Amino acid sequence: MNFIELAILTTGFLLILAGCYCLMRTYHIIKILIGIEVAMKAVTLFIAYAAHINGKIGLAQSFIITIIVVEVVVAVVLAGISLNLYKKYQSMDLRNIRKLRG
Amino acid sequence: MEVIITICLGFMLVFAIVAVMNKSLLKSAIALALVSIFLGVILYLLTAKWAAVFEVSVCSGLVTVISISAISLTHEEKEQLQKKYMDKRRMAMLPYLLILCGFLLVFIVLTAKIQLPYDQLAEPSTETLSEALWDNRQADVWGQIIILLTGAFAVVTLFKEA
Amino acid sequence: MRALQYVSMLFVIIPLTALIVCSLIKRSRQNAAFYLLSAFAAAQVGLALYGLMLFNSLNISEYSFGFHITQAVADVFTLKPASLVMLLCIGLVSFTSLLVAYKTMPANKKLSYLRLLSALIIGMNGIVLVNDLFTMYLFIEIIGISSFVLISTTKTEEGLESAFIYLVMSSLASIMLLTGLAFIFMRTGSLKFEYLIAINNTSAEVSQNALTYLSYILVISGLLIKTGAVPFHSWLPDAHQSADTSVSVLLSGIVIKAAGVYCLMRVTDIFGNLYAIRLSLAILGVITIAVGAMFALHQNHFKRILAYSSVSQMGYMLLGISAGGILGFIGTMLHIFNHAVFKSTLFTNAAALHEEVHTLDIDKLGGLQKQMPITATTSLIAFLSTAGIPPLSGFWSKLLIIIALWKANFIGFAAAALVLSIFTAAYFLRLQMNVFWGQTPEHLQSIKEVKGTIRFAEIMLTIITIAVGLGFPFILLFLEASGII
Amino acid sequence: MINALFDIISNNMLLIFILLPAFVGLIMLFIRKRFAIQLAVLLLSSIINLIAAYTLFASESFSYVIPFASFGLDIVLVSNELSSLFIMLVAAMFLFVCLYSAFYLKHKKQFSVFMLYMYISLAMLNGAILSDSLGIMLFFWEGLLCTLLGMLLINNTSKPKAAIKALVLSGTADLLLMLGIILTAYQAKTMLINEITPIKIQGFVPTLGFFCMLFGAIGKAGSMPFHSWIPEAANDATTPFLVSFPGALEKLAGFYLAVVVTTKLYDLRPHSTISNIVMTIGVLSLLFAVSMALIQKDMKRLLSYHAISQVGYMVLGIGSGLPIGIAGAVFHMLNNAVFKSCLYMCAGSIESQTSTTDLKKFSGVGKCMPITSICFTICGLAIAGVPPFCGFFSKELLFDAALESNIVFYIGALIGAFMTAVSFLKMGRAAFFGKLKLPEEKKISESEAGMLVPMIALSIICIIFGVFNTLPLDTLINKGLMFEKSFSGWPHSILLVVISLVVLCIAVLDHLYGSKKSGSALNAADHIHYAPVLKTIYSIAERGYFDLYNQMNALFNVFAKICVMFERAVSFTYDTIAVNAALLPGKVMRRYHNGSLGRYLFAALCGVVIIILIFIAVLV
Repeated sequence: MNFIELAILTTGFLLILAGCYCLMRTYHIIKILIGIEVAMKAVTLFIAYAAHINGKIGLAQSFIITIIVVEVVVAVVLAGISLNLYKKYQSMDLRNIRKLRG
Repeated sequence: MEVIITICLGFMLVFAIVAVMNKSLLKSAIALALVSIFLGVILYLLTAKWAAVFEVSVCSGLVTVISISAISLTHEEKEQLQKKYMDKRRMAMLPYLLILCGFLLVFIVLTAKIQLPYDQLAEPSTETLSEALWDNRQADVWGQIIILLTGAFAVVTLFKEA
Repeated sequence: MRALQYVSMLFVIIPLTALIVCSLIKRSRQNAAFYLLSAFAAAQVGLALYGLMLFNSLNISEYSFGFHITQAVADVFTLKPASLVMLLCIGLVSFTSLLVAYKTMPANKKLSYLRLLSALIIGMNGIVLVNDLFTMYLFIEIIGISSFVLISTTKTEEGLESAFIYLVMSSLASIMLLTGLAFIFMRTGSLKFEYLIAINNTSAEVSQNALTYLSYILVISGLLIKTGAVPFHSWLPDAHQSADTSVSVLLSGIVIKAAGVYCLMRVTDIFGNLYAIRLSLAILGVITIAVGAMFALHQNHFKRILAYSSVSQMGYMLLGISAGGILGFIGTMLHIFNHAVFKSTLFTNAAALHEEVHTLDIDKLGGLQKQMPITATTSLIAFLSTAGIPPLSGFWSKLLIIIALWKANFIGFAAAALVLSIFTAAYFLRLQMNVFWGQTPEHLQSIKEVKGTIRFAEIMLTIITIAVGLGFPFILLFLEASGII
Repeated sequence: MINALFDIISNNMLLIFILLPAFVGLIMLFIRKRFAIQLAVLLLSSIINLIAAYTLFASESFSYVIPFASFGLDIVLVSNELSSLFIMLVAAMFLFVCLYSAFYLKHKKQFSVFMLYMYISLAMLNGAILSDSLGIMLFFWEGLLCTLLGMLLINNTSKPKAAIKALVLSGTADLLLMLGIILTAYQAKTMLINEITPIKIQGFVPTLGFFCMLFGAIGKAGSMPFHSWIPEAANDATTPFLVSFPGALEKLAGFYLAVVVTTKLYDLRPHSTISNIVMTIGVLSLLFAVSMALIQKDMKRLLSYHAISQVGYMVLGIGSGLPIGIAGAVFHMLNNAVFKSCLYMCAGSIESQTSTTDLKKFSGVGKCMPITSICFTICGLAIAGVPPFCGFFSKELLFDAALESNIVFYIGALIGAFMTAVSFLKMGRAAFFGKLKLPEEKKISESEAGMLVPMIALSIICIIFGVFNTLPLDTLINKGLMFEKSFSGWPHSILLVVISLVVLCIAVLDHLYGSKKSGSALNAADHIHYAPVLKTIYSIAERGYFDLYNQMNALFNVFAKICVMFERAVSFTYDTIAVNAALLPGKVMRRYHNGSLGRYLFAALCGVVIIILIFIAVLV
């Protein structure tokens, strides 16, 4: 494995780690969106580099564009849900939003 | 080229940490946009030019707009914010964790001699984006249209008053 | 062949038409859209049955098709007998959900419900028809997004919270899935099913790469989140409990299976039925059965018990997949169908209780056997079927799964599956006793049996449960003839 | 034309036993409020069933295969000597119990539903007996469980305690059976009973398989420790249910399987350890149930404990592994089906008149209900083992077998016989003889003829099977079990007969002494009591010194108390320990689900780690 491969692999996994860590530790709803986005960047990076290795760049671009579209829609839905939650609770704190237990 | 990619990767990581750890949500959102932009640069260098355009415009643009508008619509008192969420404190371990995991990963990869899984199975193709998307991946186009429509319904449903 | 072409295209066109009609129709006309969508769902059931018969007479194992606008367009969908079974379940459960929603959905939410339901049906139809891993991911996302919004349609606090948890969990699933796909794509340069199967069959030794295995693990974990297997299940009970009952019917009846179990089945097949994958699915399957049932024993909310029961039943499907082979495949498919039927029945009962008694807390219910005989009886039959008591349909699929496990040399797992079915009986007995048997409290004396579409749905599904159980030999023979076995 | 029709019928004959009852059951559901038609359909179908069963018994053995799915799940129905024998016994018993139930439930609301369940049970029973494949047998077996649950639930949904207990216990027994079938099929490499050569019981797997199958079988028949729903059902369920299920049909089904297990599937050697264990279970079950019966005050409950205790005798016989023991067990099973259902019928007959079966609330109805009391006397004598009634002969065979195995079992069986006799003397005298006492002031008379006919018929059978015991033993049982030696006629060992008779006499004396002491039944012995010399002795005796009866009584009381404690312990295990053990993990895990998103994500990541570990374990 050459240097650039190693760099991309490591950075990608560290980005995913950072994203998941953010999801697990934060109490703020919008921070969750940011965590998801950070991890998704790593995924995009992986796919682009995969295509760079095997030469299917056209295919990879169609994948990436689709992923971006999905990301945007997920972001919109998340924003919508969090706005509704804010209306109910007057707060963006996840610690308040724990009605479902057991 | 490799140098520029490496530098961009470094910036991505740094801004990702900023985005995750910063106590101000606004700065977080902007750092996220910067991560996207550096990713766009890398995509451009990897000859995925259309993907780079989308990444820069949609991800660093539209998603930032969405998150910032969500932040501004739901704003809370600033001092309260830091006290309440303690993001910086709760995330303080992150840089050390990342450094540790980074070394661990490099160590494992180098000692176990892990290769990227590439078997020379696929022949390099000259298939362009439009051919790939429109001819061979018609189902993806259907899917994108539907997912956008679903997103539109979601907006109608979720943002409608009462 | 021509007939099959039209039938297969209709599976895409019908829900698409529904989506367009629902997005254009006026609010004052929403009942018309309701009837149209019900007709479409019923038509899908009919078409799936007709398709099975066509496969039977044509004697082929699969049929690829696409919408050839120009000559260059490739076939992007593949119809198989197994996907027809799934399409049948989708049609049936959607029809039930519509029947329930007709009563339970508030009038001002009906239109959104219809729109999102048609998007959901497209997603599910797509997922069983696609022949490419990436397209599969895309349709999983469609299912996911429409489900989040459907759960939060009623905008209760619980609904929003559970939709949020579901969204975050399935984002994690997407991240895992896509990372896995990226490495598979890196290796093969294509994500088409047939191509991947061919590669895994011809070059087994090249796949001895840590990252390839990692990619398999990530893809499977992502799909397990969608399935709701323990310990990936945390979102499932919340979502099932707090959604409107018509949405719970969909989620429990079909969504977790289309987006989870069915995809896992395809993916395991594509990855060459590795022993490691099968073993991990088997272990998680047993854990899922046990933990799901133990959680279910402690719940006090009618729908939450059903949700944990779904978790527990997913374990059986995972065991069926892990058994592999034709027997495990049939067992899993049949269990998917049976579970779709009896879990829809139970959720329909929940809707009936909610309509009449306005509470689903089982401590506040009791002794409703006399007041609601149809609901009580259908619930009892569905429960017996879930517990796997013959001659109801649930028995056969469980039996097949256990035999398959036995033949696959997973003897310990077979025994565990058998023993753990006691728990199923335990929590359902508790439910049945607390809700329907026993003394009727004072305030419930005046309760009446539910009427209209919900009653119709209960009876229809119960008849299917009994009929499938009794006619099982013929179904198996028919499946054998149509080339699934 | 007629020949062709006949061919079709005889070719598909075995299906008739399954389809006809199921069909008739559905018909019964739709005839309402026309008792004449209901009765006609009922009689016609049971008699057709009986005739068909007799034809089967008289003809050669043959099999019938319905091709099914290809995983060894073909429906294979076999009529051989054993299965046709049991089919016939079931058909005969069904005729009687159905007739009785029809009259008992006449004009009641639950008639049609009850009959539906009865007929479906018959279909399932026939299917279970006829099927040659263990898997298919299990299917019918579980179907029987469903109808059992249904019958216990009829118009009693507000207090379904017995139903749930039955479901749990029978379900556990069936689970054991399922496990046993899997283990058996694993060893024999086939599911077909006829293809299995008896497996030697050596090593862990065969032993486990044998015990699982045997427990599954006798659990269905209501043996210990799967018994406790039967007394519960005596309180909750209708009498026709008791007559037909614990009384007759379930015993037949369970014992058919027990015979198959011990003779066809496994090679149970006489005098082996396994045989001794099984016999011990039999004796314990017998002693336990009979001493519980001794202290019961309700007729139906008392009979229910006897229903359990008689299973102990049968297990004793089966477990001996000797031909004489197995023949005796099957004979006793047959006898038991006859006299136990007749006794239940008598209890039901009294209940229909006095609307109670509690012995504290009524007594001395014998004068008003002479036929019932005669039937009860005959069957009571039969169950107590008085010659020349049928129970005597079967018990002698069992005693023979027990003595040949080990004298301890023989003594246990004798004690059981003694207590049976005592409890029946008590019940019979208290219920039928003596002064008339009723819970409320009304005139009672004999029950209607329809209920009496089956009772009389069964009592006559009791006598016939005793006096002409070649008929059941040689013609039926020896043909069915294919034994060459004949066990019919007067018992060959006079010594054993004398011992049994002595035991019976002691029982009678004990009873007389006891009833005199308590003064409840007879006061004729008062003058002896107050005679000048004896008075002192009695007064000492009354204080309880050197009183054998008192000592014995105390001993029995202690034993009965131990049994009660054991019963409580069993219930406690079922109701508390098992439940709490099952509930505890859930209680702990519930705390994890507290709405914290981070925790959920962490759990999911742990799941990924688990999968990675499994992969590493497999691949490295």
